[in-house]
Amino acid sequence: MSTEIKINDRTALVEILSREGNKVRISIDGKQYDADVVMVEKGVYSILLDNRSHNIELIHTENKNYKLNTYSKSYDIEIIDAETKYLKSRRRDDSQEEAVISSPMPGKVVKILVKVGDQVKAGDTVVIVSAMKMESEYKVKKDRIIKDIKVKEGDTIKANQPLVIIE
Amino acid sequence: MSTEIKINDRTALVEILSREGNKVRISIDGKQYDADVVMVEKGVYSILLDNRSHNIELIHTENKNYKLNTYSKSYDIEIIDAETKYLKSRRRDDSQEEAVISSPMPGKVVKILVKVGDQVKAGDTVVIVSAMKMESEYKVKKDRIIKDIKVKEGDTIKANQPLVIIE
Amino acid sequence: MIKKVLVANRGEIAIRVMRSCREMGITSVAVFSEADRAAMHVRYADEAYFIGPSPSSESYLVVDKIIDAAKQSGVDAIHPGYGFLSENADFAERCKKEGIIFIGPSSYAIKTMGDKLTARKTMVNAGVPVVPGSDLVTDEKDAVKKAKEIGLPVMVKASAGGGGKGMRLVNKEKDLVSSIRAAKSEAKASFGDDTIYIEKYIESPHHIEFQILGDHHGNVIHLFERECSVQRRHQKVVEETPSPLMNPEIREEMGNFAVAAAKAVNYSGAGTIEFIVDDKLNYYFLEMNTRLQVEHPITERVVGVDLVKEQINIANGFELELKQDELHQYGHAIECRIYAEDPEENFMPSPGVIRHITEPLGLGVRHDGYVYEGYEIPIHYDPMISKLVVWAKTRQEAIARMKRALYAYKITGVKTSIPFLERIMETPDFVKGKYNTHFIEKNSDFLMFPKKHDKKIEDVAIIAAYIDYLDSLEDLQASVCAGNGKNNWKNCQRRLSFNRL
Amino acid sequence: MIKKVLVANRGEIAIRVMRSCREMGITSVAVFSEADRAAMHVRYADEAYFIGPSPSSESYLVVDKIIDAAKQSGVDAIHPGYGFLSENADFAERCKKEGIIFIGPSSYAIKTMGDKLTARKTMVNAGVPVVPGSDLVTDEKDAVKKAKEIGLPVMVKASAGGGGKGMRLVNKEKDLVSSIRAAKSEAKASFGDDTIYIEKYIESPHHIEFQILGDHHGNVIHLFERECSVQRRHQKVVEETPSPLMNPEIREEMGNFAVAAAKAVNYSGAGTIEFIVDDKLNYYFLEMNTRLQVEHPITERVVGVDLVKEQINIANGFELELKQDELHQYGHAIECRIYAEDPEENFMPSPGVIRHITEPLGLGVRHDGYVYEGYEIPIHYDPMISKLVVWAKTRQEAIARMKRALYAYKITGVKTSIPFLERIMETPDFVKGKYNTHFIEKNSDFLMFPKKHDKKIEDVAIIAAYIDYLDSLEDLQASVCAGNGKNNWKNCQRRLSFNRL
Repeated sequence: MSTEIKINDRTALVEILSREGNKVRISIDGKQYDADVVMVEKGVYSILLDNRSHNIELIHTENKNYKLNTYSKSYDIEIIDAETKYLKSRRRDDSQEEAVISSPMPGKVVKILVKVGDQVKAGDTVVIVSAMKMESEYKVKKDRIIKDIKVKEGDTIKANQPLVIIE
Repeated sequence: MSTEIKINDRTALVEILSREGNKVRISIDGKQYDADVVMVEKGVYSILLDNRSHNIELIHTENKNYKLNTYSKSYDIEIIDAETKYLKSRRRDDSQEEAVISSPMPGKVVKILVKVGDQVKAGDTVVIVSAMKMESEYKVKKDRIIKDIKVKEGDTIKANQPLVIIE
Repeated sequence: MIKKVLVANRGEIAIRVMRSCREMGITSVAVFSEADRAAMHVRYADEAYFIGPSPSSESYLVVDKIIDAAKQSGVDAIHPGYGFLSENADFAERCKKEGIIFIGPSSYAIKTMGDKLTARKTMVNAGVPVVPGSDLVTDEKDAVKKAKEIGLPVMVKASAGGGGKGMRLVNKEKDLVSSIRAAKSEAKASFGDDTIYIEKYIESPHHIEFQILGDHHGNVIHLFERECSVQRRHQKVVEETPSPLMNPEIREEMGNFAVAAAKAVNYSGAGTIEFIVDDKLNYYFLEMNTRLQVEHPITERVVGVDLVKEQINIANGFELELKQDELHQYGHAIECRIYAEDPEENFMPSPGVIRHITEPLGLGVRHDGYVYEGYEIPIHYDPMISKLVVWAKTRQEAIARMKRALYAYKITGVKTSIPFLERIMETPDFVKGKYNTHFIEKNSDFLMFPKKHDKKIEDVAIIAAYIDYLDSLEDLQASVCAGNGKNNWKNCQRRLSFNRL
Repeated sequence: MIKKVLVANRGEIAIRVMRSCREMGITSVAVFSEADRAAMHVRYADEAYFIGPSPSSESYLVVDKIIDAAKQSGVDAIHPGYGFLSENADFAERCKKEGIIFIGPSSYAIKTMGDKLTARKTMVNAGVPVVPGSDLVTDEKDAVKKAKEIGLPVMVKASAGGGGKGMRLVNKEKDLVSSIRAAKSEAKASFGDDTIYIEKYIESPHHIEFQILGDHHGNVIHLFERECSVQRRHQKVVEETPSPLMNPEIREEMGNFAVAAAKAVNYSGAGTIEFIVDDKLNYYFLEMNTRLQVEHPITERVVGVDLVKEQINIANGFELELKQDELHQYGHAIECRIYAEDPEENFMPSPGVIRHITEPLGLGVRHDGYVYEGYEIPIHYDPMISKLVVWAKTRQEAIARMKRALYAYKITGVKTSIPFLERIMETPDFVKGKYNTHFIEKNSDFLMFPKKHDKKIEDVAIIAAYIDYLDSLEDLQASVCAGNGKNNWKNCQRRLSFNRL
């Protein structure tokens, strides 16, 4: 049985053909590999493929998502198994979902420049977040109305936490 | 409620008086301590006591037993809670239990010099174990009869695994 | 004799100072904010004192709290590290009043060198070259005259200026008058003041600094230069010594001026004289840093000294044992600063939990860091994780060694500048040693150019992720303890207990 | 030009060799046994080849398997490291036949120096001093005469001897005859052969070795000495350079003899001439190690060379760039070998899983290791975990630095020799630099003396264990998923999933 795996922008079709101990025969988009796969440390894999030694470090971020480093590059990977597919199919294709302003970095809310009900213009700064001595301004891309504000000045926030809801 | 804790040869009476976050008030053999206790890494504790910074590394070996390193010394610690006490009280005080020869180091069985039924004399070597290029001989302390042999030559053994049973 | 030292800092520098203390048999005392209870400097110290909330303005920067901790712990001296209170003249003065040795220069030296104008005047009086420039002028003719005296190109700057406003670069004499007028009118419009001054514009500027040490007996020596021109947003990224630009004659000249600069303020302790240097090796005093620098290890390695020990010995009132004519630069050292930031996302800070770390080791590698597996890098402080310092006999070998060390240095959980630093080590301008402070800007295309796509590596990544997914699925199934049989329940407990180990 | 190298070894030395390969742009190939699939040298290499079962006699020592891997991977050269096949003349010869460069000396040099008697004769011919001794004698009067010629004290040794049998130390002339008789009769009884020989007994012996490098063009240089007298069961424990015993004149003499010794066998590559030296600085050739030594890093640090790079350059046929009169010893370096063994249990080997490791870092510290958290040290190989190397300007500072590094070096899961090494650094004889190969025996009381009992530390240990116990109890209770409600079950799953992260 094949599984779809999304790696950055590519979606690959993956199937385990056989597995015995750390010896794995696997097909990726029709190409067959014989790999020797060992988890040597928590989240660190040593993979021998045609005698080449590869070191992969991965973090299981959420659900079936991984962040993964090889020597040369970082990847985002998602395993799209039956369950994921089912959940994705159920998700309404609603492009009019409410928009959320969030910060990709954790930090502290330095300033909130709007209040609920404000009409803001494209490019207006809504919130300023600071981390490690660096401030980042988060702006709206289009003219919007502020629907809700989820944090207050001085709050410590996690990465990608909703800060301001706009519509 | 106090708990008995065995540390090397000493048994201490320990009671948590209060605990809030990492601030612990604890009584050990009647002496009261206010300690700031944080597990900083898996199995590594940072303890501040009267502003002294202590680093303790511990391994949970089995049941309620710990091996523990401070800078200056190693300790074996056992938590003797109600359950342990109960189990200990049930254990028959039977000093005539069958004797077991084992190796405190893991390794490989190089040679077994006896067979079941053999009569051996005090000081006779029963089994030779090798690890890391070093061989260790295990002898009987008194005249004995070999009751059972649990391993064979070439076997890889764990530390303290029963090798030869004598009576 | 100093027997106990409070280190009024955190992170790698706090640990670095404590290491030297330990070697000298000195007890070290840490201070920590709320965010830093589990920080390595607290674990490494002999004693540790809590000094307040996480923001440094409420903890590491509060003089009274530091002094309180110093008194409680009964230390003889305070080492300020770099940043925080290290260049605070009032703090140095306060220590003195409290009878605690401040491991650094006098508050007079800090104050004099801390004010740019006073520092410039002091240097001029001491005969140290400064960037040629005029006093403040309002009259247009005066301005033109001054500009010609200084020699083109010049920068015309508004006295009240800032943010590039009222600033004009003049390359040709024919543009002089119009530029001065434009600068003046812009300054007037922006700041309501059309006073301007004129400064020589340094083309291809290099940032080269000299390490100095002075004792309480009037001895001052320099420990040669550090090349710090690889900068991003005025933040140093890579430093090396010797500077590829330098030659022995200029080195001696600049070293002598560095000593003269320090003597001009009766400097004691470790300090750094920063120069701006052009391609023709004209050099001008820029400023003095009256503390230990982040990049001090490259000097330690090439000259063979422990600068923190020297600082403590000086604070003890000892005479310098190092003599200028016995000092030599031996081999080549490079430092890379490792930041928790995402080079692919415009260097956005990346605080978070360190999931896994492999530190580079081996011949010629020094690593000064403070993070560990499971440690959460707080949002409150500087994003620098560690400093990777390599030494080799030649510059070429040092670059190869740095590449090897960066290759082996792995951190997961937070993004770091490691890939960016690897790219710097491969940039032809850097490899040739032909670079100035415009290096990163000039080479941004090369530095940001993504590494070539390798489909096979991508497939290897897929294998790792998929196997991990399958194995954790299996673990989960094995661990789900729906719990209807006694046996099953026991297994569950055992597994949980095992997981905890 | 060597572009790809197979490293026929494991552990720290394999990684150390690969590091230099990486700096030289050379592709490195690892070989591994069953036990070593997850070993660091496999992870660090560019390529890796499986060569058989865990016992080294079935993998790392099997010439055919190494050669197979070399051919499969298409390497230009093989680096043997130390141990295993590094001093196997047949292996060197085989490499030559297969057209693979052996990074080491010729099989002739290995063979000549590998046989003690041949080596001794070669040295005598080359004018290198050897321990004075007789040829084999059977006649009692001859023996007495020889003994007097050599000068007391002497050792009378059975030619066929071993294990101390037929061996007599003679201090006084009056005991000479009786001792010779006793030795002869014991030899006769034990080995059926009463042939004996007589050798000068070296009192207070020091083990001092000289690093040499020779190229294919007849150039040989020495890189000064290493003092290796701190030994336990003839195993080196601590090494340092310069030797505290040495003076410049003797150093030059011995260095010249080391060069002469190497030239006598047309030596090429890196090698070591071991001398036995008495308190009066009389020195005698002991043996030559025709490979890289475990303790080579202290020479690298003090002389400023990368010996593996030198080896590879020599193997490439390049002429040595280093010139004898340009080489200097700078500062002082000490190496401690960290073994997985329990000093409190008669140094019993302690293989097992590394639960936690904190490596010492910072100024002047080099750490060459190979274990990592979660790695299981196998039972099949040498118990050495890593080598801790420090450098400082003076010997005294180097000792302080080593103590600081050992203090910060933490390993849990296996027992290590770290506490024993810390004790050595505190032993007055070591601190004064007054020691010989009897050091550990002589100071065994001090070295084994338990650290003083500190009840407060014991109580801190109790606190840590009890809190850990209580917290894991709580975790367990929260995780026990008796599973009668759906909610509960979900929580359980989430926790398991979280535990895995």
